[in-house]
Amino acid sequence: MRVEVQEAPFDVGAVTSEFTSGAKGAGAIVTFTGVVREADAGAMTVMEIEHYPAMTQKALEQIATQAIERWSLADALVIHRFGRLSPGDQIMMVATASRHRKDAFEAAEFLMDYLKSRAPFWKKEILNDGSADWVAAKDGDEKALERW
Amino acid sequence: MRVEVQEAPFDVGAVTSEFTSGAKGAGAIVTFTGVVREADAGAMTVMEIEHYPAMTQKALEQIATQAIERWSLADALVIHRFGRLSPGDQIMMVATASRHRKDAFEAAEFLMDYLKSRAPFWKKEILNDGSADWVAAKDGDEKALERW
Amino acid sequence: MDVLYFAWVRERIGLPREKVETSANTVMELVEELKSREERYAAAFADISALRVALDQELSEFDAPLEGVREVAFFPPMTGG
Amino acid sequence: MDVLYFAWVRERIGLPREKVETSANTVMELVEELKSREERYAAAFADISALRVALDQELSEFDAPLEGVREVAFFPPMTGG
Repeated sequence: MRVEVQEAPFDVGAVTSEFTSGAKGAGAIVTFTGVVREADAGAMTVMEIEHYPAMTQKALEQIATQAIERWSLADALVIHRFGRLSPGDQIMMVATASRHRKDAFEAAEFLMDYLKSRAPFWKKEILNDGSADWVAAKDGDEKALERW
Repeated sequence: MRVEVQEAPFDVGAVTSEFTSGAKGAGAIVTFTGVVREADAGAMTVMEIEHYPAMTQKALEQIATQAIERWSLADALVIHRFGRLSPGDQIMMVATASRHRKDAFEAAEFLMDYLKSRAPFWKKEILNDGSADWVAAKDGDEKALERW
Repeated sequence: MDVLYFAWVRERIGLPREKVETSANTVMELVEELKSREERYAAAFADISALRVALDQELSEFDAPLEGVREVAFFPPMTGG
Repeated sequence: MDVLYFAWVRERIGLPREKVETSANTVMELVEELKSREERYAAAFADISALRVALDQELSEFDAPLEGVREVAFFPPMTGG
């Protein structure tokens, strides 16, 4: 299991490559990478991500451990950035490795659903006109947790 | 869209990296990589993958086009190998890019379900004792298609 | 007409492809013609439910007409991915 | 007890953390104490349903007891991923 909370960019190719070759006995590897998009309303110049350092690592490790146990994963990985990002920047990724494809897909979706609503990160969009808004949690994100 | 049918290995890290940075406007990238596992019964030395060259490229392009249209993907990729592979070798991968995570996950699972039962590949496992068996299609693989 | 065989169908019949002169109207009629030829064909086509057919590289059905078709392929259910 | 604020809660109250001396038995009692201090606290805690609380870095509830707790954090619903 690998959990990284960092300000620096990560290399999605190198991480995927290392994770895939390291997951012994796995037949299925799923990765998800999140990329900062332009804000829905207006052009965004910067996305600021705040987090709760003492809690973040612990919360992510709990989520990853749950996923590994529930789906008998060969391995799981979570990387999440904080600080100032721009549209097009890679913000986070998860990876899961299992014997069969269904488990790898389900575990990756579970990790994403939990990261969205249970990991202590908060996003702020700073628009071109200088205005700034905290991204509101979506009802759908909370609902997504109900299926697990 | 990129569809490759090839005997040579592919570099999952390089492909993921290129796909991710090339998918403009996407907020969510999902990849799936399939790895040759040991046979369930007995130790496998080689997996031989046969395919139908005149049909394979066409079938994969149809499947990828369907996925792109149905989930409004920013991009989709399919790589599938044929020939002789060993346990631990990467056999195939798909990648999908969309605005939101749900579409990228669903489209990747759809591509995998179709590849399993609709792309003209056949796997043969050659075991340590010299015996060889064609891998049988699973009922579950055919059923998996019903949800789409 | 080119007839192609893959995986264990190819192994049972003993060749990957052949030219077939036929007046069969449907895939099923072609299958019956082939089965009547030799034991190895009869063995390969013994259980049609275990086979799939593609006409000109498109998956099709055993009751499909052969008119205009240039390439017929027989094979077991696919196991890609 | 350390009390931490994140995102717009931090902005509304105007500081990221502070030491609070309190005899509050539950999170809700602590919230009422803070609200009675100053308008900026009252504004930040006006709608509790829009807030989340963590006790010693674990998500918790507003009716949870504070006994033995060293760090309380208030913040809006998370928006990770």
